[in-house]
Amino acid sequence: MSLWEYANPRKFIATTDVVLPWFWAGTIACLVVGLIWGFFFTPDDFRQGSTVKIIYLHVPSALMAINAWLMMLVASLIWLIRRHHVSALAAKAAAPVGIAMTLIALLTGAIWGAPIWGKPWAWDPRLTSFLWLFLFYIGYIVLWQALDDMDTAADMTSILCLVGSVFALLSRYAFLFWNSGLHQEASLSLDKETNIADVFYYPLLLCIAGFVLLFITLVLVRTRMEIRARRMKALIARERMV
Amino acid sequence: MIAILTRDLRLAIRSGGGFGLSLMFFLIVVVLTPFAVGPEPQILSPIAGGILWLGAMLACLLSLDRIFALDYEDGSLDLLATAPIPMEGIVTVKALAHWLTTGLPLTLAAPAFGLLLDLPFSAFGLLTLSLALGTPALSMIGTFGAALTVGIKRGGLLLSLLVLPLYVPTLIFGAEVVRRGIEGLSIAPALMMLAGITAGSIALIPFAAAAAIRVGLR
Amino acid sequence: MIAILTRDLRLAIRSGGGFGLSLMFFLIVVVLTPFAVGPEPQILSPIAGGILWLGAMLACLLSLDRIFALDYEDGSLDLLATAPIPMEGIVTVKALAHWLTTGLPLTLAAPAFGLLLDLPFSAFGLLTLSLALGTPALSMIGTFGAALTVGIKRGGLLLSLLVLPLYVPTLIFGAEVVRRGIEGLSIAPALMMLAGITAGSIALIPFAAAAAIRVGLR
Amino acid sequence: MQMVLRVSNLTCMRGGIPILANVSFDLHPGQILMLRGPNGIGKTTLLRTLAGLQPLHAGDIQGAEDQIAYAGHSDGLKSTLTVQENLLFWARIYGTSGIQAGLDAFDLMDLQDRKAHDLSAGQKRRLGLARLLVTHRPIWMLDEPTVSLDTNSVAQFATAVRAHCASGGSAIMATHIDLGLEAETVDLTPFKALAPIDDAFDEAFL
Amino acid sequence: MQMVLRVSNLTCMRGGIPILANVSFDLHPGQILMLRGPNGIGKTTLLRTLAGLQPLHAGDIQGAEDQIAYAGHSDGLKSTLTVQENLLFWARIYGTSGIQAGLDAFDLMDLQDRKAHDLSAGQKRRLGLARLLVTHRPIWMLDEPTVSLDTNSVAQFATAVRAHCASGGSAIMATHIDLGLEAETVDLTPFKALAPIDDAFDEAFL
Amino acid sequence: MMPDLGRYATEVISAYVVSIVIILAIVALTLWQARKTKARLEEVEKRSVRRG
Ligand code: HEM
Ligand SMILES: Nc1ncnc2c1ncn2[C@@H]1O[C@H](COP(=O)(O)OP(=O)(O)OP(=O)(O)O)[C@@H](O)[C@H]1O
Ligand SMILES: Nc1ncnc2c1ncn2[C@@H]1O[C@H](COP(=O)(O)OP(=O)(O)OP(=O)(O)O)[C@@H](O)[C@H]1O
Ligand SMILES: [Mg+2]
Ligand SMILES: [Mg+2]
Repeated sequence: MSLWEYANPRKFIATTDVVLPWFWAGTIACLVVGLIWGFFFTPDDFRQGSTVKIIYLHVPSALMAINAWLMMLVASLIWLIRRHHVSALAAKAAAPVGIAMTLIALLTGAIWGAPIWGKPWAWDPRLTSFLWLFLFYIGYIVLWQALDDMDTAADMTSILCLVGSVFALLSRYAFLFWNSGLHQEASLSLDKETNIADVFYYPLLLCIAGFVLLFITLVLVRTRMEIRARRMKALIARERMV
Repeated sequence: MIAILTRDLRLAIRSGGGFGLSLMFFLIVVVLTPFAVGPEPQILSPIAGGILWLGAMLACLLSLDRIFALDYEDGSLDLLATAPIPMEGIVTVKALAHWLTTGLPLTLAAPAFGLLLDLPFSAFGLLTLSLALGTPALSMIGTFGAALTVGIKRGGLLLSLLVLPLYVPTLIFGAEVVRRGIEGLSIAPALMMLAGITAGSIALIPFAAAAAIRVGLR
Repeated sequence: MIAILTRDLRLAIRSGGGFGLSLMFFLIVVVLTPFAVGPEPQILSPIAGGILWLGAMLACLLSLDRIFALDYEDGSLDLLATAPIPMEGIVTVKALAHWLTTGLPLTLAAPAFGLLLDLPFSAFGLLTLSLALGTPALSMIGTFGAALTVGIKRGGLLLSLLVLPLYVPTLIFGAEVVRRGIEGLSIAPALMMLAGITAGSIALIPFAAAAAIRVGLR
Repeated sequence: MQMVLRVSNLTCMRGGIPILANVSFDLHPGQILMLRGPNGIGKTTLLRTLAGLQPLHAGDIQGAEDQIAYAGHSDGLKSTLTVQENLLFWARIYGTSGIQAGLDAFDLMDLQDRKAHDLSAGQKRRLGLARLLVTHRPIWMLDEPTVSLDTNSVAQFATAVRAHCASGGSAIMATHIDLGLEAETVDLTPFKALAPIDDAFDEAFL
Repeated sequence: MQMVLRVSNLTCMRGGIPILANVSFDLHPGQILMLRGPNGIGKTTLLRTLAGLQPLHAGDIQGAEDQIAYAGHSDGLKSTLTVQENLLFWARIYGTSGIQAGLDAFDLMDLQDRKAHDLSAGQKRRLGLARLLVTHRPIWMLDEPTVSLDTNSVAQFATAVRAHCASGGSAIMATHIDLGLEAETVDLTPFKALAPIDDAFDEAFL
Repeated sequence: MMPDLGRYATEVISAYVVSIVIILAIVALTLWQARKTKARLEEVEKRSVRRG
């Protein structure tokens, strides 16, 4: 029995029916425990004061914003090569979750930056990359919506995702070239992993796990939704033909 | 292939302007900028190179949606798709025609516009060089965006949305060449990147764009 | 009349985005500016107001060519012209629909974009006020331009060319309000002029635009 | 209810030159008029002039004001709107209510919620014709109305025209096909404008 | 010179659902095939699939590669180019020379220097058909070719098709009108796709 | 109960509030859309079974 069998929509729905409750439970457990731990039971940083608590939201969401993109890239490739509908729909399902993560990373970063850098926004390469990512997610989602035919939309968005990934790397390099940036300097005490004390580290790990689980859960739910929407569209179309 | 090129150029000229129009748009952006930000040279001078690059990009952008839209609407694209010419070739030629009617005139005219915006004299050569290297990438990437949105009515704005993030690296390196040139810093890396982006887009994007068109015609 | 308004809004939304897209374009111009001119706040801050006005204008401009073009191509405009509604009314409603999908969202979102460009805090209110007063004129004048180019294929660039000079006064007074506000000068005259331009275009342009369309349909 | 449409000595222009000259006819309520003539004789030009979409060069049209529903080569459909939305829009423009008659006459009930984009050529045309019923205008001006219609739909169309005329309306049609309607025929070939006729001020330009 | 075009068990899709199923036929050199069927049955879809503009869902098409000249609902004319320029463009695309045959067959000599924009509907269509002759492709696929043509032009068209077939070409046509051509007819009505047939990988969607 | 957040209280709390609001929003949106789609699909399926 190969992995590809899960590319069958029925099989996919049946399987996720079983595992989804566990994912929900894991997500809620990790997030609640991690965030409460981080917010209430960690000490302040000696330089940044209590703002360091934002890290439990900022870093996990930043990680997931990028990982969502990678997942969409892989799913798009699978669609283009093997043409499994579930794969294309999973890519579609991941985009809104990814954009939410990007938004959290940007907003928490901005809130963090206000006291530390003295202003909410600076044209730092890392921040700019995320703004770029945000724009790209929007273009991707709008392109999905602008095309009526599902297969056409899947093809177009997959091509966009592939080409966009190449340009994402290019842009990242371009931003570094263009502006040396604030992000690194301002966070010296945290940026080197060796400097992250265990008191910060464990709740952070838990939060990262929580965000990963949250992402997976939401993508599964949304993929199921897209599958159903796709089937509904097919049924309605068929109905009309008779 | 040459047939498509000559036809596109002829169409561009017939429908009032062709080469002239993108130039005009460029001129207008350049003229409006002092109205918007104020006419003082100490404000204009440092941003001149950037504004010129921005204007070139926008002039490019404004003309993108017509690369395929007209051919799609009147059915020519269907017919071209069944003609004995690879779609990759069609896409490349279309991008070339677009560059000839926008990028090339902009590049040639840029020094004159630099004058209007108080661009430091030392930067004129660099501006032309960077535009010459960079605008082919703009046309090529734009053609890809136009191919993605072929068949979407009112796709103009969506097209800009898709294409602009892809324009970012070209814009950064292009403007950087001019800025670093003015400040006397080394410009070789930025120039190399610009050339690399252009070469890469010309080599790879035709395949992506051709695939997109085939999908869009269904 | 309301039928036309709701239809246009619905069409704008159906074809992916509607309100969102012009906003996106605005955002992108704002985002690209630092890439072009450099990220230093001391460069950005003084030009922020002007760039925001320029961006609003260009976002407006990009969506103009679709005001009548689509209706012309599919024959709706012929049919509307024979319908029991005065052409002046049609033109006004089209301009209104355009403003609702571009000018209004831009006005509401401008402060957020001001943040990105280091606009001085004191100027946020004035920016919104000047955009609220000025963007209706942009839509109205743009509709006139669109009416003039109805029936011209690939009219997009030509349209920009015709309209941009007409946009200059609005742009000057709009940007002037913000700049004077920052410098603490009196803003009343510029505001008055802006309001005057808007009132004047709303009162007079429908007639000119309607005449242009009737000619264009021949 | 409807006045007589009276066309006298009409000269129509296209591209700056007269195409048809001295066309005269009357259209009475209940009457159907078929315009015939080879390709390029000027049928479309004449209909557009009557509908007020083109200025007339000479002659006189009486009784056309706000009486005409025009249907040209293109159907004026918005491809992203559904059949129902398209029709409702025109109903609201003409200040009429009820699109049911239009849907029924051209068998569009089943397609109501389909986007115009997803219709076949013939289905689109049927939708374009259904618009006529929605306008409640007495004079229909139709430019090749049965293009891409199958025989069944052509019959539906003929029925609709007959019903329209029976209730006091009238219709002018340009077509190359025999529709089996009891109609008067005007062949436009003799009206072809030959040379600049009038000795007007701008004769040098004609 | 031309191979047989062999279509076997073809299923065509539009908008993601199968429209026609199990269509099979052969087209031999010299043969004319008329596709018939009511509006919306799928004639356009079938022709586009054969021309390679749409992917096929199931079945097999042999001998179509680089053999087909397709003429759809729209003519692919550039309205700012003249008749001659339009034709020359297609001649160069297909690497053939001489547009004279096309101009002659559809009586376009007099219109040669007219812009496509300034043609009447029927003249435009004639220009669209003349393009077929310019391609020198053996299989013509025509979607309602005689729309807006007058009787004279229809006869010209029939002559052109006969000549094409006499010299070893073949043609498939979708039309609602009887053109007086000696042709085989395929009625598509029985091939209408009805129910989900296949139990394929992505069954849930069908 | 409440930890002492010092002079950055507004920042930290607003960061948590904003993030939690966005998380809840995307979760709610997802669940709502999923439920709506499921209900509509069931309705369509019932209809098509009835019609055969
Ligand atoms: C003093 C303020 C800030 C500190 C200490 C800080 C700290 C961090 C840390 C430790 C990471 C993880 C780094 C890594 O995995 O390599 C990170 C990632 C990130 N931060 Fe910040 N940040 C700050 C402000 C901001 C602001 C203001 C923004 C945006 C508006 C922002 C956006 C990001 C992004 C986008 C990432 C993810 C980058 C990646 O993982 O490659 N940060 N930040
Ligand atoms: N600019 C121009 N100069 C000269 N002749 C023109 C110009 N524009 C159009 N014409 C001619 O005017 C005539 C107008 O034709 P019109 O479209 O009214 O014909 P029609 O009777 O509707 O034909 P069809 O049956 O083909 O639709 C055509 O012969 C056309 O070639
Ligand atoms: N997205 C869609 N969903 C369901 N049905 C669709 C969709 N798009 C098209 N169709 C249907 O597919 C069929 C395809 O029609 P096609 O254009 O091939 O017909 P045709 O035989 O050429 O008709 P005509 O004679 O009117 O030109 C039509 O019945 C149309 O309504
Ligand atoms: Mg005609
Ligand atoms: Mg058809």
